[in-house]
Amino acid sequence: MTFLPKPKLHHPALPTNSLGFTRRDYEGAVSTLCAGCGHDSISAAIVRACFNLELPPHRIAKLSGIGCSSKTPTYFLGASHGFNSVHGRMPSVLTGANLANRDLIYLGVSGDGDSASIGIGQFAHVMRRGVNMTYIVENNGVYGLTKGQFSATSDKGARSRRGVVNNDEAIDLIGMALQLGATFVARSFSGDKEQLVPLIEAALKHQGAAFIDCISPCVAFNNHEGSHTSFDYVREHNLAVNYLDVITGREEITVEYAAGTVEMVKQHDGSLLRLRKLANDYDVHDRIAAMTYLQEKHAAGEIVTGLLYVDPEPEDLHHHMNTVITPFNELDEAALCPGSAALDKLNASLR
Amino acid sequence: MTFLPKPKLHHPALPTNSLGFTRRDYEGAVSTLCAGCGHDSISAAIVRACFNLELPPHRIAKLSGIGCSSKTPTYFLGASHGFNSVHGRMPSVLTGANLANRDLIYLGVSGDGDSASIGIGQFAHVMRRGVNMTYIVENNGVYGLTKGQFSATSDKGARSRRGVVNNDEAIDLIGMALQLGATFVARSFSGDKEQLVPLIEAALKHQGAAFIDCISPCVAFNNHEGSHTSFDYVREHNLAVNYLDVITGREEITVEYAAGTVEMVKQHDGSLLRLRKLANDYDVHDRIAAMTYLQEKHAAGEIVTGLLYVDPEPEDLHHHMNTVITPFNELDEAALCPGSAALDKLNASLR
Amino acid sequence: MLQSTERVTGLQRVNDFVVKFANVNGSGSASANTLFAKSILRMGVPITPRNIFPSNIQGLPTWYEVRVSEAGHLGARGGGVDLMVAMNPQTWTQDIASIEPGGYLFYDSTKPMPPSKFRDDIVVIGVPLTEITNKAYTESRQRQLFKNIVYLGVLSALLQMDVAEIEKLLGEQFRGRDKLVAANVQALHMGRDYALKNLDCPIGLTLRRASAVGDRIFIEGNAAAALGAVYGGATVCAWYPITPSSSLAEAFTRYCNRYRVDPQTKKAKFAIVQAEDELASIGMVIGAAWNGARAFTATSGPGISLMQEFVGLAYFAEIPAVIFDVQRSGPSTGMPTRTQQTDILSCAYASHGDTKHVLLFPEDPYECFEFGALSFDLADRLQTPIFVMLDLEIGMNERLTKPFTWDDSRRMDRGKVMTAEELDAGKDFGRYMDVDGDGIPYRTYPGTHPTRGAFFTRGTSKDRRARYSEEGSDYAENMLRLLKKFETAKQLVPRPIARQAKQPTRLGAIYFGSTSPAMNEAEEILAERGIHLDLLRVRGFPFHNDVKSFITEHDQLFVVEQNRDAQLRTLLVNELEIDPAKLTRVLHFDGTPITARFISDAIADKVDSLKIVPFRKAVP
Amino acid sequence: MLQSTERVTGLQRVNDFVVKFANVNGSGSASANTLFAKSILRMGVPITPRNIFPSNIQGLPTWYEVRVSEAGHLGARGGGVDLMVAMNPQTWTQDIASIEPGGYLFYDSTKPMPPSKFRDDIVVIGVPLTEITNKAYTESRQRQLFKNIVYLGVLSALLQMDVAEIEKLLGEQFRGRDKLVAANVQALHMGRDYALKNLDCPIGLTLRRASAVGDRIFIEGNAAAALGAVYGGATVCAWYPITPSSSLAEAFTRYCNRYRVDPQTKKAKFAIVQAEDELASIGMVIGAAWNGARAFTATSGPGISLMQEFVGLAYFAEIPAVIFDVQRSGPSTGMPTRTQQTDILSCAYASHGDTKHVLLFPEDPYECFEFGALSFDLADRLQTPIFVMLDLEIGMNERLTKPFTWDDSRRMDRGKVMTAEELDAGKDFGRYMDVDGDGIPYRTYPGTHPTRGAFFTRGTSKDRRARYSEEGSDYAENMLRLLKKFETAKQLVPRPIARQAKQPTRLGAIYFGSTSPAMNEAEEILAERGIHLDLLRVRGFPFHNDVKSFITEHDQLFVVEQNRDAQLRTLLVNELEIDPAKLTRVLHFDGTPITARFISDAIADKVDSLKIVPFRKAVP
Ligand SMILES: Cc1ncc(C[n+]2csc(CCOP(=O)(O)OP(=O)(O)O)c2C)c(N)n1
Ligand SMILES: Cc1ncc(C[n+]2csc(CCOP(=O)(O)OP(=O)(O)O)c2C)c(N)n1
Ligand code: SF4
Ligand code: SF4
Ligand SMILES: [Mg+2]
Ligand SMILES: [Mg+2]
Repeated sequence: MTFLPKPKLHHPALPTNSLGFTRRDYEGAVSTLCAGCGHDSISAAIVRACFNLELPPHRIAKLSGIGCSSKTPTYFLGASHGFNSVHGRMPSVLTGANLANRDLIYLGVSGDGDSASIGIGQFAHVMRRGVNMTYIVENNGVYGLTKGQFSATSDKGARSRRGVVNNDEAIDLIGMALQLGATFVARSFSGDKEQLVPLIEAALKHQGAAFIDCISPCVAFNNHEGSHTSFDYVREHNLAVNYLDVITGREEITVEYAAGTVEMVKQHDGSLLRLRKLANDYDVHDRIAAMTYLQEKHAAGEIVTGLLYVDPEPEDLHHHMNTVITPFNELDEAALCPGSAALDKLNASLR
Repeated sequence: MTFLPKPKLHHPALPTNSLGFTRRDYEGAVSTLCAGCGHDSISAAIVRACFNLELPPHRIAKLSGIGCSSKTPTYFLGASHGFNSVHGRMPSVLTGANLANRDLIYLGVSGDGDSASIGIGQFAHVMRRGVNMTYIVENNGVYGLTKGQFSATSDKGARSRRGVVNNDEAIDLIGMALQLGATFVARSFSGDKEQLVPLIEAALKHQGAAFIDCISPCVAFNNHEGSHTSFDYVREHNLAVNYLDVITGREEITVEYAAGTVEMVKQHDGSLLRLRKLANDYDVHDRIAAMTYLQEKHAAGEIVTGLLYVDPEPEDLHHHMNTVITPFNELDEAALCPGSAALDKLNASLR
Repeated sequence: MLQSTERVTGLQRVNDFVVKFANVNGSGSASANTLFAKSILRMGVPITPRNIFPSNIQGLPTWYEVRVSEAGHLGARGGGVDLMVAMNPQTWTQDIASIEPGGYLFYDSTKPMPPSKFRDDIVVIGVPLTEITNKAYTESRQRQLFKNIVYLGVLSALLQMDVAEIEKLLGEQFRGRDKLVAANVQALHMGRDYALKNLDCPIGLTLRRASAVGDRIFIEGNAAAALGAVYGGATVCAWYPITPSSSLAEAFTRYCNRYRVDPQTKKAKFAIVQAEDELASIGMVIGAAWNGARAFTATSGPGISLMQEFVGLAYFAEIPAVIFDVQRSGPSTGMPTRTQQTDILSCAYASHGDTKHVLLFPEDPYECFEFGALSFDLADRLQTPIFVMLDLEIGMNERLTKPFTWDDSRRMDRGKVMTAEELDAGKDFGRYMDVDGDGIPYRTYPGTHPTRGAFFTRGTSKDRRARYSEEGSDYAENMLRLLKKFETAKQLVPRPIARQAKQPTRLGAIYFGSTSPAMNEAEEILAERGIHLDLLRVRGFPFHNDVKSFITEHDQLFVVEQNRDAQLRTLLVNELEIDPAKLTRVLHFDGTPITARFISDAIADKVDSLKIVPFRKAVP
Repeated sequence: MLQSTERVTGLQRVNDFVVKFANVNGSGSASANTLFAKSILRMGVPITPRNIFPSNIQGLPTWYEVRVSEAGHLGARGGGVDLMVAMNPQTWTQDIASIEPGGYLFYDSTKPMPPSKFRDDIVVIGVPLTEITNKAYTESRQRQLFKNIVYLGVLSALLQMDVAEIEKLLGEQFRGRDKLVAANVQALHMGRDYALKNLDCPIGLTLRRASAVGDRIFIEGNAAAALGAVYGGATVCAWYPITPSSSLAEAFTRYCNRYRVDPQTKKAKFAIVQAEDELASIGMVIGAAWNGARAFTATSGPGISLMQEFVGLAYFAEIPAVIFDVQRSGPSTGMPTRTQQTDILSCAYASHGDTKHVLLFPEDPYECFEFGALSFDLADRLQTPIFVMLDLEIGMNERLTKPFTWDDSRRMDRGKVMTAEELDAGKDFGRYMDVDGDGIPYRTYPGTHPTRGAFFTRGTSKDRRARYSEEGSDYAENMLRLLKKFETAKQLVPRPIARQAKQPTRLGAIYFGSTSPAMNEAEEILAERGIHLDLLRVRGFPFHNDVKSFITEHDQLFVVEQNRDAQLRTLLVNELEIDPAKLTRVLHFDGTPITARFISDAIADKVDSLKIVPFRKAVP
């Protein structure tokens, strides 16, 4: 199937930002994800954040791995270059891109399988290098694109649609990022625009390694719980043929809750998430405290959301390497080639 | 070069354990590491621990990746099967081996490059799976075998022999292991037999994922500091030819210090390590507290040593999978093959 | 009523036509379509279904093509479809275009389409499916679900299907869920009754009970291969999800839960690990095999790429490992839901350095089962990785195939494993010594003996007793022994299968794997056109000597493959020292399954061109 | 005194012999040995040194072999050594054994060896080195260090070397460290004086000033390649340490610090990342190249295996990437410190799926520099990965080579990059369209234009405008265009270099890379034996048409390679459609560098055997 970007009719009504762009100019091709997929909500939040920040779309480079989540860069920022790389290795591609041109804004989009399973190694190293980027994991706790296997962020003890039980410790990417030296670490929920959009804006402005773990319910494969008390033809049908034959689109799940409070979020399958939004007086500058807090709440069965830690003066990879301000891809022979004279001198020293 | 295991002359003098083995029976081929390499001290400690525990050498399987550290399994337990696999991927090989025969004792030996750089992904996943093993990282903060490049455990700001500076956050494998659910987590120093041997014994007895991060000074490549105030022909010589031309063996570094105290250890290059040995009243059963303590001491420039955390009732991978007690490699056709009758029934169901 | 822009007399065919369903992914059509296919089988008429699906979960177009062929042709026929069941407005235009002249279009006429939307050379059948279901059901999800059954009911009338068979199948499929059975049967008749009342049934395409199916079974290759692994004694499966191989590991899980749980203790005689990636899955397989368990992984192209280093280690350390490669279009992430035979080279010569690996090429689910089990004996016997080369076409489509058979007296061949007894008896053990002259050394399992037979496993840098050595002579000696072992493998892999043309010919064709049914049909078509071909189906690599002699016995051969670079031909030329001029490429590589029409046309063309062009140049 | 078990008249040779040093790793011998080699060069006599070292850091045996050849033969000679400097008791026996009859043995006679330890057909020279140094120095580390300089002093007398040259070199090596210079000069003369006093100097092997070196320079291939990358405009280097490639990335670091730091701002016009592994290093290279920087990685076999998936992505997404593969013995972890040409296939067909990649084969440091720079132009022009195939032999040994040259008017060829201006001018942009008919599409750098020229990069599943597509026709069209692009590459890679035999012949030899010097010498040896060979040195893949014609013009060709499986021959047969019977394998694969003697003997044998065996079978 070939998908053309949807025509961008410039609604006179639509508000424009100072660059003269409407929100439409930050959108991409029509999404081919399941109706109600949390990932689409995140794409929408990215569109909004970029619009609000008045970023020139073409100055953003969007990179991803492989997965439903990694497909999303096609569905936002149509005027930006995008790179759908290989599974679990987006961080290295983004690092290289960042080195080649320090002037663009780098947005990495990945999934929990892409980043926590196959990709945990590159995830760890891109964080410790302090690459200037916004790295978003669209975390649904499953492998969506390959039909519902566990990812490394799936809860221990969880049961998949196929009845398989997960016995491995769940990886909390937030804890990892904090330990590995990321300078901006946050968590949010796909349906919480009020919280997510500002976080993405802040991450995009952060001049270092910014990581957002965004919980994003999967319509198709998170619905294994016996949530429907009444007899449901569709569920029974799917169970009987023992594969996902009918997937009915759902409403995206949205939440709104105040800072410092805990919200119970019902997922499509009826399962509950206990989201705790950080209080306003939470100290975002203490890395160790953040880790402890995170662990304690986790032990209490709560998922902390909000900005957990930020270093106001991050140093990025270019800073460490003390590179020239001109993007490498603009340097010419004069700047790069030592020339024949230097070569003759070198030859002489090799005799 | 071909190396034959050194002849095991049974000194009548040598004490034997209840199995009738002397310590010699737990040794391996002659080490080809640099004289004074911390790794050799660790090999000696392994030999001692196995002797003390009276383990039948052939019931131990030793696996490693690639590196000087990963070479060491040749130098201990000559009567055990060993597997020098590929760089950074020993954990997966060990996991598979463990599944095939739950009755053997699995000892994984690796380096900081092998486990924290290329291998951090497999390291993370083997810990979260709770594979029943003793996993020792011989941590020297460099790539020994490839001549002194940084590993992911090198301190930020460190300067290599080639004058390259490390700008990446150091990975603390202990912190990782704690976060990833390892059920036995300890750190020690190659030269501290009093501490190391009992730790290895405890790890070998632990019926889950046991991890020991063992600091192990590298004679050859840790000597970049301007430690020698007096003029040193050899150092000057090496600097001048700008590669490691002369490596002079050193004495292994040994330390002895009391629980609850801090010891300054001078490395071959004169650089200092601040080792803090856990106090006897330290609570080894609180994972979160352990992480916090570790982080705080690290912030204070101290390296905590000792047993940081242990789960007295670990559940290992076989437990999770509820596998039969017979090792898989002993199951025969009768146990494994459903036979023709079952097949006919199946055929019938497929028409 | 039969609605049509012009008077068209539709195709008249009995038990020999192609029906294609155009649906939307995740709309519930899959099981309805399977019912359609299976019920025809129950009528004794062979069919072959094919899923054409996107790399997506819900909402994108998906097709289900069913070839009905009493003659028993199981390959894709090629050309247009005879009956298009167009349930997806998104793809309307291309679906209409794909109908054979005189073919039939069946669509949901709730909102009737304007004549302009049709073709004047097809027969159009409209049924207001939405209207019908909306009347019958209130809940939207039920409407979506049962609509599929309703159109199945309509088809049963149009094609004169035995509705009793469909009802029986519904009963089997939803056994124990009577409420669901009843509801489905009701929906089925809703459609059937509507058709019988409002359309003149049957149309020109009809089904007639036959007995052409015999005792054959209907199953996917992936499931068959998984079953083979169960029968072959595999205990450890380490895998990483990837289309189109995931269903192999998942089927292994199902079968193990059925056959491998100890009835008393309820404990598992298997371990299945979903690894973190393919480097880990192959690593686990190697570790388990090194330790004496039968282990395998299932993957596809990208996984094969990631496994290269470990495969080189296994080759050199001589560790039995079984790898099921369910091939898809490559390279890179490729087209995950398209079929190809495109990993031949990357498997045969997997890893840097000098390596050669054993490959098996099953043609259908039956051989997937057979080779699935055999691969573990070969791996143990040869102490080397064995690649079982499936592809999406065999792996993920249900296929009519011979019933599986098993000889209960068969024993696992664990190969040359030295036991504690033999060691005690003083048998000399050197891990990499060629004691028997077949290039295959002896191994010991870890933990075998307190003082003897232990060795240290390394990639290389070792001597015949597995001691550390960097001596050139040790290295070269070992490399040559490995070649000898590969020579031994020739006799152990499944022999090729030859099929003589009806009359003597100097032309031959070589093919393998999922190309089989299309090739067989093409051979018949070509024979009718007066082009006679001897056929050779390659089933294993290294090539058995029969392959070489078959090539020598013919003047010109066509190598039929589903890839761009003629990868099998490369192996033939390189390993058998064949003059490439003798081997003409016939290549199909757009990701769709190769068809009889494609092969016969391609070969016919080349036969003509060969007449004029000197052999040396006779390559596309 | 010359001590010897019997009266032996030693070999008499001037400027033409082989000296071998047997040392212990990390004992400080390396720089002494280099001084020995360089000072001979300074005398105008060509030499070629070779390190034979273990995969270990300290304490294991290591050898340094120096071939002195005024005639200019730079390949390994093969056979025994003429003078053995035996400084390592560990390897005494094998060192003694490796001396040519009539050859010389020089050892530390502090504890004199019993006659039984020698051979009666060699000349033994004993010098109490330890005694001498222990007398002169107190500190053990100094004793160890200067012992090497002392034996160098002895050699200077024995071989009649110009000691002034050695002193000059010491001055250069330790410039600014006068104390060190003085100490070394002193040690040098300690040994020299001892020899002049106690031994009758010179021995039969002597050096005489000549002018056979010319303006050639002395450098390692890895350093030369790194310099090429600097001149080629590479700004991003992502690597992972692995022997024997590490010194390439490390040399790049040194040269960048010298040539690429902005004098004003002190800021770096380069970024070098030591990645966490090879998957990451190639990923970074691809990301950087996608974004318009010139990027490369350096690795060896195991890294090549790990990069397979990413290389497939780069092939399909058409991203310029340069990969220096410094080959070592494989597969698996292989023998890291041994040389081979054994990654040809795994690079040429890297990745699963249908792929073909461009390879360059430098023969020496000069071409390492030249191809090192060229590779970046090729990568940008062809928008595909370029493999520069070095090996340990060229990469890690200092080699006499033509001085590097650079044309300052030369400009980087950035290939087809569409600019903002062109886009504004309304030039139609479609990422994968074949506008110029050469199979090479246009690309844009990210961030080029506010509204035009942006595209989404994918492995596959795309159409010519880089839009998502799973259409078979789009896939096939793209695959065929990539083949066309590969066809274009033939004209761009370095042409092969042919060398005519002194008399017309129907025999030819094809070789590449580090085999060069040995092949050239072998050709002379064979000519003397009456076997005349035309030579063709392949320098790039895909093969230029000249390669095909060279093969067609000869009846029988020898393909000389340093691997077991005749990997280049496989490419020749497969890509040029050559009858394998025409190509006879000459294979050397024990990890040591191939020698003139090996090649000439192998070819001579085969020429004989060819006479009796019909061509079709003429393969080992
Ligand atoms: C090397 C490789 N292995 C496996 C796959 C198959 N694969 C594609 S996406 C995916 C998992 C995606 O999960 P996640 O990252 O969580 O994304 P989601 O679909 O859940 O958003 C896998 C295993 C692949 N494309 N490449
Ligand atoms: C795939 C691969 N890449 C690179 C190498 C080269 N290599 C061998 S050992 C090593 C690093 C070893 O460092 P560490 O694990 O810390 O061991 P140490 O030598 O310091 O004990 C590297 C990079 C390799 N063998 N395989
Ligand atoms: S499968 Fe799950 S993750 Fe993928 S698109 Fe559907 S809802 Fe989203
Ligand atoms: S290089 Fe370092 S790590 Fe390796 S053997 Fe020597 S001292 Fe030990
Ligand atoms: Mg996911
Ligand atoms: Mg290390």
